[in-house]
Amino acid sequence: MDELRNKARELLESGAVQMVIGYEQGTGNKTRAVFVEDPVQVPRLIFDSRCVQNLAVYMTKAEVRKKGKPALVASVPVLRSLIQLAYENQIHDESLVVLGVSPDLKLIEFSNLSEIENYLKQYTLEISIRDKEILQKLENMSADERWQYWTTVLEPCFKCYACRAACPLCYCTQCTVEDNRPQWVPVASHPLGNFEWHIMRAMHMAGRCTDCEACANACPIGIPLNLLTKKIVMDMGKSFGDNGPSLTARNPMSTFRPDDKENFIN
Amino acid sequence: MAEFEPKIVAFVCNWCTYAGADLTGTSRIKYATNVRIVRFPCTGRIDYMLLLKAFGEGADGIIVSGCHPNDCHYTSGNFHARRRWIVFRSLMDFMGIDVRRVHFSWVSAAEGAKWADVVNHAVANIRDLGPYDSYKKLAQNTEREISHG
Amino acid sequence: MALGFYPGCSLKGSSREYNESVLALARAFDIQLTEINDWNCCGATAAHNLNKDLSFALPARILALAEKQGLSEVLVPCAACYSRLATTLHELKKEDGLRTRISEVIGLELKASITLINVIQLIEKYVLPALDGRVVKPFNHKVACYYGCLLVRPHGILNFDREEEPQTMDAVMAKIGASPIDWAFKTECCGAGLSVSRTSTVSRLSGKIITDAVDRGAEAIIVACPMCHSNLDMRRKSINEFTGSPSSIPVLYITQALGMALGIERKELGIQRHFVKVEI
Amino acid sequence: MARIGVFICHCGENIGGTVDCEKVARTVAGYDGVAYSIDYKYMCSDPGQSLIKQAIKEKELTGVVVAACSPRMHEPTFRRACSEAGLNPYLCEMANLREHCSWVHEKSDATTEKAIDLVRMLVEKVKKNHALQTIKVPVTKTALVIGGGIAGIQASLDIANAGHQVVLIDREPSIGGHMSQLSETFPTLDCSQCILTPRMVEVAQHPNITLYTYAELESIEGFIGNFKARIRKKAKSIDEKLCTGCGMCITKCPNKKIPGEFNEGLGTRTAIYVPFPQAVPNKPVIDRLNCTYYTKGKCRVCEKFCPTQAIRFDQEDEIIEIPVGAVVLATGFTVKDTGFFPEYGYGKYRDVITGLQFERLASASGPTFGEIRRPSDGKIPQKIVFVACAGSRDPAKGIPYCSKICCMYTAKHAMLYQHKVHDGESYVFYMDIRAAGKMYEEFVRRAIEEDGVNYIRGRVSRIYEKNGKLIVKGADTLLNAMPVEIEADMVVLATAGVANEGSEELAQKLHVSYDEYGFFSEAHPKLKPVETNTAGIFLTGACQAPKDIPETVSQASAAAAKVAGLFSKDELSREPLIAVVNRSAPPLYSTCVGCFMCATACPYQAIEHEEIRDRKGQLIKTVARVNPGLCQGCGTCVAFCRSKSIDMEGYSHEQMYAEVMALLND
Repeated sequence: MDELRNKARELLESGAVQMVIGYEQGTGNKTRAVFVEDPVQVPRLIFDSRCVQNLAVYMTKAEVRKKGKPALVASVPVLRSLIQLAYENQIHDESLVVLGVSPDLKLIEFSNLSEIENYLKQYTLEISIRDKEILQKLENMSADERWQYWTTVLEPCFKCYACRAACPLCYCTQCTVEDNRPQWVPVASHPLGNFEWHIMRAMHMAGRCTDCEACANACPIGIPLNLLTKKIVMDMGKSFGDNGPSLTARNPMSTFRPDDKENFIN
Repeated sequence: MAEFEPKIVAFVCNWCTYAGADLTGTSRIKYATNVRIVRFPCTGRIDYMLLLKAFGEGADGIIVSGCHPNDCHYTSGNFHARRRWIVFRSLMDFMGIDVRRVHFSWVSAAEGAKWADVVNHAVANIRDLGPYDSYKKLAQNTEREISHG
Repeated sequence: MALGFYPGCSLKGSSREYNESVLALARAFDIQLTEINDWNCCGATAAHNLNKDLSFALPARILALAEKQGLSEVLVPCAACYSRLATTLHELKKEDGLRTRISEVIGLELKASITLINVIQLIEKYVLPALDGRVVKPFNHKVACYYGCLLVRPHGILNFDREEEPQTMDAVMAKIGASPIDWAFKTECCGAGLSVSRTSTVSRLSGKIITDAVDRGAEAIIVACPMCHSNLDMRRKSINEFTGSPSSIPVLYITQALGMALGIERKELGIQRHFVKVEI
Repeated sequence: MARIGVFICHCGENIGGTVDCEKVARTVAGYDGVAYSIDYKYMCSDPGQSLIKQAIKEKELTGVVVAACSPRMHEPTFRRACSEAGLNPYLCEMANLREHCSWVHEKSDATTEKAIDLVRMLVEKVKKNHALQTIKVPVTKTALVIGGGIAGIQASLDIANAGHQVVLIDREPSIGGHMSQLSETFPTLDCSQCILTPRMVEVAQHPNITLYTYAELESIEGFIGNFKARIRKKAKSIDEKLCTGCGMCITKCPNKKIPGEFNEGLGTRTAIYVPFPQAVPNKPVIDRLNCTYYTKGKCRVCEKFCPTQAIRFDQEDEIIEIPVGAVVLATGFTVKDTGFFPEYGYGKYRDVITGLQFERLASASGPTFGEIRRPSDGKIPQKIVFVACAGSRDPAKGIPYCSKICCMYTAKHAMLYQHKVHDGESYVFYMDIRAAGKMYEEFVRRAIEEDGVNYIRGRVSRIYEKNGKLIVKGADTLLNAMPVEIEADMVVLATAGVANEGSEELAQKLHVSYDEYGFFSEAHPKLKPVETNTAGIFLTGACQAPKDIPETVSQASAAAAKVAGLFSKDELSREPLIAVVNRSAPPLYSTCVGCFMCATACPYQAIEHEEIRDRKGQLIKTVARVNPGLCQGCGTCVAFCRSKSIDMEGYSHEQMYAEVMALLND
């Protein structure tokens, strides 16, 4: 904690960064993002197991960018997102200073993104056993049961797009749902539209999702929509050996192997 | 009451399957009338959103077909498509969409007879499955989008 | 170091000296060889021409027994047995259907998980690494290493050494002070398949092998196969009659040559059993 | 408001017999946006076409749907008709009522219903069409020919004679390639160099050809009509302008024992050398790996004796950059050496040689001045064995394919041997004799019947040396596999023709595809034999697959014709049906977020980075741009782009969407 604050202060005072993006105590037992621009505000910074929001999302926000170079408090899931963003040309070494926080809450300093990439090698992206079981349970259902499940689960969605806003990788300046030539996805939140939105979102995450769960955490009505992306992450691993973000090569959906296996094309 | 006639949309590539279907014609091989072909330059161009749209608009079944691996006119469009289908099909299945209604195939420009088989097989199979009511129900009371006109 | 051991019929009969020298070598480098209980004929070389299933069933039973005994790596000194077992193992691994069928035929569970090694592999793997300082009587003779047909073929299955121009035996012999000659008959046929039915053919084929080895100045022929040995050694009389240029070049198993270099008693290596006196 | 004209063709009975065309016309007329709808017996006929043209003018149509045969058949016809009537051709679409409907269904309401659907789809699509202009790409009328063998020479001369500039590069010090090494050529037995060298000289003297020998392609970028090639001119260590090619340096060079490449190692050369007497250019280069000065730091004898002071020890490689419009790959092939064959002695027997080495022995300019003498002791072999298919057609140990030329040159070799060694005995081991070609079979028969070459159908299992003889063991499969053993003095292996070392790297530099053997792949095995999958890059000769001289030459001329065709216009126009990344007003500029994950989806490297800057040159954002010269219009990137920022002309999101909707909403 102190080492984090000290580092933050040092960075701000030295002018190395214009802002530190981290977590502070929120209302109730919640934590929330804080943007510290003035060294005296540094004490607001905290970090503990409750800090799950993926701060990498701010790296692509224009209003944050125009404030100058930030330092970002980043736990493993956030680090993954940063690497993916770097691969997608959204950030580079000069874009930010990373204040890494290890799972045992130690401060780790990284001088560049490839150091982060190396650090992450010990945490290769894989779906947790618990999640695997949940997915398995769904897969064991009959198609109709699954249909029932999803239509019921997605029915209450009212397209607030909090999931999109919370996802560091949903940074498109114009999302396909706002594209009306043609209107790919109905604007209104009716069953079909909801369904199409969530399928499309999952597909857009294919080979990119880092399973940070920000989307599900953000959903105001607790739709387990990260099950879809988890399913995809798992498929990506199974079908194409994808094992998470990389600075040089993670693009399973726009690359191929001539011997990709499939059992449904006649 | 007449037998159920499924509505089937076929998304095919221009160079192999579309040409193959032309050959079915020139060789006067007969097949079921239920299929309407939509012509794409390449399977690589086929957008999975269009499959959803087809179901949303009341299709009972879908055929997706293009060049055999290594035969792509654009060398690799079908390889990219194949990956897309692997992921998308698995996701559809995971969400309970009836993947038995989506028939994928490779049909080359020389396989006129195969095209007829693909269609007849799909039609028979989807006729057995009956109309895709569950999806139609989902689509009900969905106001029509402005951009059709 | 513990290994499974499948001697096969030759080593129990016509080639006892091979058996003896293998065991002697094993002792010298304390390698425990556990013989497979109740082992049966490998089916060489007739079975695979007569009945495919039988030709798989016989070796399969041996493999199954070895598995049952909990053996993972099995030494098969006889080249013919080795070839049959390896071929069977290869087919069983390739085809699950065959595995289950054969396992029914022999009435034994069959995982096809065994690793097989021949004598040369044994030497490379367990002897050479421990050889330093053990050679007391360098085998300083010109030798012709004769691999025969079964040791390196079919390459697709055994993938051991270079099928047309094998080198491993030569390398081993060089290690114990011998100078292997470059000759042309390393993998030519000795006529084993006809050693009973058409002895004249054996004499002709084996004759050429011996003549070339002798012409190129070899003082001994080194083998790793009972068939090769019995043809070149036991049938020497008729061979000599056939070639008309009698030769007394001895034929040694590589294990015997090694044993001699290590200073193991000649008797322990069964050298005295040869028809052609070993005077080196 | 769209004003679409629909024209339904009966195609005589072909459509009319099965589909109720009037009904289709009537129904379609009712759709909104359809201003005119009519059926007619033959739309492709002159009256049919003028019907369309007339309607376009009179009804002021904004789009046309012709419901007739397959667009793959008549789309060009009707699009031309439209443009003649002043309507942009890309506002015309075809509904396939024949191949996809009338020919595959019986006459029935269902069939007519389908016809109506098909037409409606296209009506809805064409509403979303917009006028397109064919893409014009400027063409640099210079061709880069890589490889100066007969293929490259022929291609260069043909292109140059068509009046275009050619840059010919060869990595060797001289052009000529393998053909210059050959003695006589089958089936006419005319001397290879006699027919080749005049061509080589012609290349050197041709005003339109720039020749760089001892040069290799460093890198290439760009696209059809607009490549930029960087060429490495390896240091020859001489000043070519001063050098007169007198050859003094060569005679004086003390380092004379270097095995010569041109003689396939059967002869020697000096460190400063010309590969062979008729070399073009006939000026020496210094082989730095073998030159005593470069290896030991002293000598410089050549420098002392050079009458024109042309030696340049300090010369360095030079990289030159040249714009070219087309590339012709003519890098040829090589043959496996005898070391590849364990059963034939791993190359340890000096008198077991390759066919190419035999060519040198048989050649008047060779190390033995055309006498067949064996390498080991220079004796004339009395018994010689030729082994065809050495490595070819041998999936187990060699190459699965047939090297194609061996049957013929082996027959030639045997023939030449018999002509030169009258009392000699020659044997040929073969699998099959493949002598398909003009006068080829006759040629082989002549070898067998007139020159008494012994052909044995069977393979050679082993060759070994025994008291000065090469024992060749094989089987005669025509005498039910009877073992054959020949005591030969010399053996010639017709070793497999294989791709050049490093052909893969070259292919990757040029983004052309290559097969599992390293040969370059043609764009279509039958219909595009000299094109590659990269527009503007052509191939010819044995770099595509082993082939003989006549075939190579005709392929070279074919490639040249393609290049000349490409160069015949100042601009090349291409179908505008390609992908485009959208552009919009500031501050957005484009919905593309520049993730460039589409780049790997493009088979043509057509996706470029475009930097959008403000007036001060400040970088605002980097977005994707599709290079219209490279894009072939597969649309893979379009379906991949998450934000739908890439769209495709002719198959746009709106068009495909409209088709699907039209199909289902009724």
